[in-house]
Amino acid sequence: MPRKNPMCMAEWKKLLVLSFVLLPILLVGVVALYGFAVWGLQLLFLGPPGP
Amino acid sequence: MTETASSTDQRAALYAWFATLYARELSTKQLQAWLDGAAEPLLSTLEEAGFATEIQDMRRALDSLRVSSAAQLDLAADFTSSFLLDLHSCAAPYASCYQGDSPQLFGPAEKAMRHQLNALGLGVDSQFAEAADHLALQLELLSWLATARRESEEATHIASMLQWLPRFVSKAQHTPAQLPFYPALSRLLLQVLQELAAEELPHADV
Amino acid sequence: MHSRREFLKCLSLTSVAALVSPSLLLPRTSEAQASSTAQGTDAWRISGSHWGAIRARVAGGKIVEVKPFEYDKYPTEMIQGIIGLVYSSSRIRYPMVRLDWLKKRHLSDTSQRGDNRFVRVTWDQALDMFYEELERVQRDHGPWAMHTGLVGWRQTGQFHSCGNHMLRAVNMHGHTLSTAGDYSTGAGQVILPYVLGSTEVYSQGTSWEIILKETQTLVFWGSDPIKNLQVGWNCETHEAYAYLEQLKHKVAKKEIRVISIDPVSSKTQNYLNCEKQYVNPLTDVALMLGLAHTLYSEKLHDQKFLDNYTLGFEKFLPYLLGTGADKTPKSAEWAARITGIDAKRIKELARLLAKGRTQLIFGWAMQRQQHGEQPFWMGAVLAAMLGQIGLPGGGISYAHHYSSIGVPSSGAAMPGAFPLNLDPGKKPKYQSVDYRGYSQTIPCARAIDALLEPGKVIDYNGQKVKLPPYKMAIYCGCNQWHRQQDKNRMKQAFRQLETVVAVDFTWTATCRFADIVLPACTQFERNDIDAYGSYSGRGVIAMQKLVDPLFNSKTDFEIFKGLTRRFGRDKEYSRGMDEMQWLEFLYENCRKENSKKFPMPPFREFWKKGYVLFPAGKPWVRHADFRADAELNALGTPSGFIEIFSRKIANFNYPDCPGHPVWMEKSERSHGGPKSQRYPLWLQSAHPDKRLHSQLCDSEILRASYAIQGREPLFMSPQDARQRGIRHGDLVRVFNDRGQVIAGAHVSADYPPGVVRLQEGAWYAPTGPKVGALDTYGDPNVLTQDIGSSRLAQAVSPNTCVVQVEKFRGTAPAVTAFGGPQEVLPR
Amino acid sequence: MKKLWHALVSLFCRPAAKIGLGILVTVGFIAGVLSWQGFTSVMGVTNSEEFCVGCHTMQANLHELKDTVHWSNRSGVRAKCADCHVPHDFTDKMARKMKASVEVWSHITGEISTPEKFEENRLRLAQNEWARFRANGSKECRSCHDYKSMDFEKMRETSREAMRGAAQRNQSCLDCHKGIAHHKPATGNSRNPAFDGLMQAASSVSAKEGAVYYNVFPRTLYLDEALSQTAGKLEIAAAVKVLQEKGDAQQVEISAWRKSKGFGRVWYGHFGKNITQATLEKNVAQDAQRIKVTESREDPNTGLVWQKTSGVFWIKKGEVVEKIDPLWSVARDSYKSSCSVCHKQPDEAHFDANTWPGLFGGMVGFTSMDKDTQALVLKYLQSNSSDFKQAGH
Repeated sequence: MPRKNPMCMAEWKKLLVLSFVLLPILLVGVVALYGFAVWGLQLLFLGPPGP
Repeated sequence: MTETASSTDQRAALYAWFATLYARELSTKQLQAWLDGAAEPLLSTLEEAGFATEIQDMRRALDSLRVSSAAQLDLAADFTSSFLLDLHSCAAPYASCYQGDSPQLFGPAEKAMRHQLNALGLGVDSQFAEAADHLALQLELLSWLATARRESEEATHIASMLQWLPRFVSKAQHTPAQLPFYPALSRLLLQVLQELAAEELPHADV
Repeated sequence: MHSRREFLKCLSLTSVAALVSPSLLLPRTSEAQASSTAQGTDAWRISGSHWGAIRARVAGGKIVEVKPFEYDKYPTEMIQGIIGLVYSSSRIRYPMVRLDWLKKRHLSDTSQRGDNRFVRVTWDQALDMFYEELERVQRDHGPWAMHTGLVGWRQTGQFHSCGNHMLRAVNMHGHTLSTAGDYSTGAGQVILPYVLGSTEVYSQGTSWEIILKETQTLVFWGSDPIKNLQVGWNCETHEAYAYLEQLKHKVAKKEIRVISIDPVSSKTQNYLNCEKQYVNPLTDVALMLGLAHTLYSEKLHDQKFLDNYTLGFEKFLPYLLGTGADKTPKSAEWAARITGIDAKRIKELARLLAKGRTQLIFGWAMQRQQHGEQPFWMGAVLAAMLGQIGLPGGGISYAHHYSSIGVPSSGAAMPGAFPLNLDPGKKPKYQSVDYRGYSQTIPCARAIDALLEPGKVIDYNGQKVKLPPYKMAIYCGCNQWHRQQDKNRMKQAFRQLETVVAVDFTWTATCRFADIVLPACTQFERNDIDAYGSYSGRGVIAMQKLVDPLFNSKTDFEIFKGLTRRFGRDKEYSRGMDEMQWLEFLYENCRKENSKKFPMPPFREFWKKGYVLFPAGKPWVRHADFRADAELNALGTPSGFIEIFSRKIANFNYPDCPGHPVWMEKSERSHGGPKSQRYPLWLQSAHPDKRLHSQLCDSEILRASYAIQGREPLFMSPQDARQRGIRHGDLVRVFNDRGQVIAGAHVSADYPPGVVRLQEGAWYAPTGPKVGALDTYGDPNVLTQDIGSSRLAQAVSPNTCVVQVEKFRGTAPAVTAFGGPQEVLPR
Repeated sequence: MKKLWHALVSLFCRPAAKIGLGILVTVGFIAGVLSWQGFTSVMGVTNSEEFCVGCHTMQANLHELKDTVHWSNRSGVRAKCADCHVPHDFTDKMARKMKASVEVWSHITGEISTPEKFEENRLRLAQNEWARFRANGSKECRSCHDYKSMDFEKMRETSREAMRGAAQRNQSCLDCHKGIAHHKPATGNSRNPAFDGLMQAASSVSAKEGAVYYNVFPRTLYLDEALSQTAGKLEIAAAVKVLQEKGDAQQVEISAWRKSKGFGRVWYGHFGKNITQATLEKNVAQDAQRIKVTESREDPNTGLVWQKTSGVFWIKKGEVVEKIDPLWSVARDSYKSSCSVCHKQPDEAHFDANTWPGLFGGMVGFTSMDKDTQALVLKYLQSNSSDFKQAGH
């Protein structure tokens, strides 16, 4: 049984944080931003979505 | 088969025969059968059984229809003026019309009849848009009871019919009908039912 | 006897079996059950009628109880006739065709009509024949030969309104002969537009609230609201009774003076316990002239009003004062001789009218007589001389006895009806408009003249009308054999008709005189919606079907859809919608129109609840706007002002209707008038108390409460009865040169000597088809005369009628009214 | 702050030393799948009926829906809130979801928290949705109801032609079918909608000088070009001759007849016929400078003296049309449908022009025509009465 490498542990932690915390937040954030952007554009330039 | 027919089946057939005559006008085909003598055996039997006056009247009507150019229409007009107009001018064939002081259609008798049919698991042909206390339906019920060998119910129902039938029959004698066919038929029906009521109903000979 | 009892044993089963149809009883299949379960629910449902809104309990598929709708505080007992109406033994149960017509079609022996035998046919056969006749008449003759009986008081319900169905369907096939006017207000609705600029007879009147507050003297002139407000054109609310109750209290406390000018003590007079002023029958114009003369000679008239708001008083004055051609002043003394009222009393009355605020309320009976235009015109002149037209609680009204007029309008829109006209852009199958020189429209009351005097040219309201001898007549929910005068003349006329079609739910005389009879269901066997309150616009009411159509009857919608199917127009006719879709459509349109002011729930919610009510409207004064500014709010008369003298009418040069109101002797009149030597009693045929015209006459429950020995009551004075040896409850024969009826004597002190009453709407019940046959029930129209009111309106004149009465001796023939067709002659 | 930035940079940028690339990618993939799954679930939940009516303000709307065919029908296909109210495309859907923040806000502030408040706002809210449907051609409806898949033959006769026309024009469903899933808001305008088309037509008419035009709706007459001094009212369907146009105003000449009795305020189109054209204010009617009287004649039917008059006035531009027929066709339809509810309506030519007001006035109370339609119908009847028709009655 090889001893657990603290470095390894840290990397794993980071990986999990990145994958399961930041990524979803980012995903929601980006989509929300996109949504707001489109809405804003609709308000200003595009008008309500067409067919 | 005729030889072995039970008297209950015979009664059932006789009720059904009356019911047919009260339900609707005779069609051209039916009338032709009558004119061709299909009813003759039955009429002769009834004549011999003592209903001679009535049978003679019916025969007289048939004879005059034989020479009529529009026999079916003439008889149909008689049917209409005998049964299809209203209480005052014809013999309305509903038990309700002979109950109470100011008789109306769909009276208590109609309700009772509907209950009875429901209880027996029977319904009325939807083509026959009539009140349940119509004479033809009462006769159909007798026929069904006879076939089902329910003699006591049959007897009870005959007794209840005999409470209003005499008044119906006497009205039927004074309708504007031109031929004696329907007035005679009504007298015949009354007498037959009275006979059956007078005699204890024969038991099924099975 | 042994053999009789043993008869069954001898029966051959096969001989019977051959003559037997399949049984009518089936094991309870889903089909047979469907109807019984649908009807098996026990429920309270809401519906409406001319007699008010009702709640009806349906149990076991039958209507078992009817009570008034909660909102109706003054319900009429007539709603108790509703169950009897649905289950009446006079119901038409099947489509039927007259035997001789069935054999020979339009070449049948028409003298047998009304006394012939019918044959039951299927709906398909009946509608085929109906359609074939439409084709034949349009093809062989043209539109002038097709008469569609104008509909009056059909059953209520905006969608199933039977006249609309008949006219839409028949006019989809081809053009027809039209009629103008009606039987109730024929003279009034023609004369008043010339005088007051509106028909008035169907107009909203000054609100009762204002009358109660402002009026000091209230005159009911030949008007009986307590009796007549029981019924309404749409679903009646009976709201006006609340005001009449207040009026009664005010009379008792002497806060208002109410005078009933009437030959008889009316129900209203008895209810209010008010003053009564007797007047000889048919002499109202003379009384008005006497009053006018007094007003003028005593300077009690309002000259300023006459100058500012009226035209032609100066042309009327010579006639009134006797300085004109006839040299007869129409003084109180002159009037006294005609009216049977003391001259002193006439003068008193005139002074009373001129003192304080006076509201005149006229009924319609006065104009249902020869020269019926005159009393309504002279009434307006009298009111103009009093100068109170347009003031709160003053002036004149012609309709406060009708459909709760005087209850303020809510202002809400009411639901529309099934379209009577073809849809825009659609043309009838037969487009011919060739009337062969005959008039396209004739005054309705002259419909019988057209058959008896074909091609005759008559005067009518400034026009010449050429009467067409039409060949086919269609009556739908319309009892022509009740409303038309002089039945024996009519009998003669009907023989000219080749084909008569009648659509109704009960065996009216019109059905008995028809060739094709189609059974419609009653309004209680279909779903509909109606206006609640014709004038008050109180709400919209659901008419929920109580029971399915009985026997072979159908809704008018289904009947005429079936007819239009025969020429491929049924989809256009129904717009592809069924009953409920139509109701939703009519309701939602109404909802849309009301959306701004009167929010209504969506259809389904409404249907579940059964009604929508709107808030009360604001009290209102008739003609107030005209009085405020006669120039901007001009009346609809030719000049815009009240026309005491009408040049337009004067220019017609009608001897029986000159340019201003005049008193004219009648062709017959009691109390010393023409023909009174031979027939001394005036017969008034007033609206019945416990019927709506002929509707509900077949209700046995209601009839039991007023009939005498099963006959229509003849109301008469104790003096006249005594003179003739008649006692209350006796059978009497009422007769004149035109006919004879049997009635039951109802002797009452409410009637003065020389006056008798048979209520109109009594079913026609002749002993046979012969012209002149005795009527066994008491239909006054056997005795009334069929003459036009004048060349102007050509309206009915039933109240110009004198009769003699005697005790009926011998065996009275049985009543033939309430039944189907029958043969009475021995064969 | 800087530390956080550094941490983030190191988190993202420093390569993994110990974990294999495969594992990284796998974990990343799994995370991606889970996140996407989570995202769509959330989308699904926020699209569900339960979520929509979670705020009680929407309860009533759902209740209204339940009464309609979109909730229950014989085929069992049900439209849920989101089917109609949320765009189905990703981009538009996301934009819509973000817009919902306004709804969250209004829920928090309780803007439509009671049924009464909701009713106050119903029209505004409906208009938002109507605008959206107008713009996208009712795209959401058409994901179920496609013109291409419609069998016009199976439709009701009356719907058929309307739907065919709509399909040809590729029309937006909501143009006609408003208020099909929820109650339709009360529109503030109870004017007969048939007038709208006429008004629109009038607004685009460029009048020729000297030609005759017809007024489509009751209008104010002015004395001056600036349209500041009122002279009276120009009645519906009245004929005017346009003299000139200046800016927003038109100068018109009215030629008519008036009665000599009274102040002569009411002007009529024909001698002796009570068909009103204009009503003037008292001082204007009496102003001999403005009003020219050219002829006087006695009316044989009343004995009143009528005067032929003319006057020049100003009206606002864009209120008249070239032909009277469209007005008459509106009137004819109204007459035929409203006056046949109780009886068959008489022929137009059955009475003369001066008899019609009396009859019409006596019966119009039974109809639900608004005032302007009444005026138009009466004028139509008078103008097509026996006085103007040669053929008999």
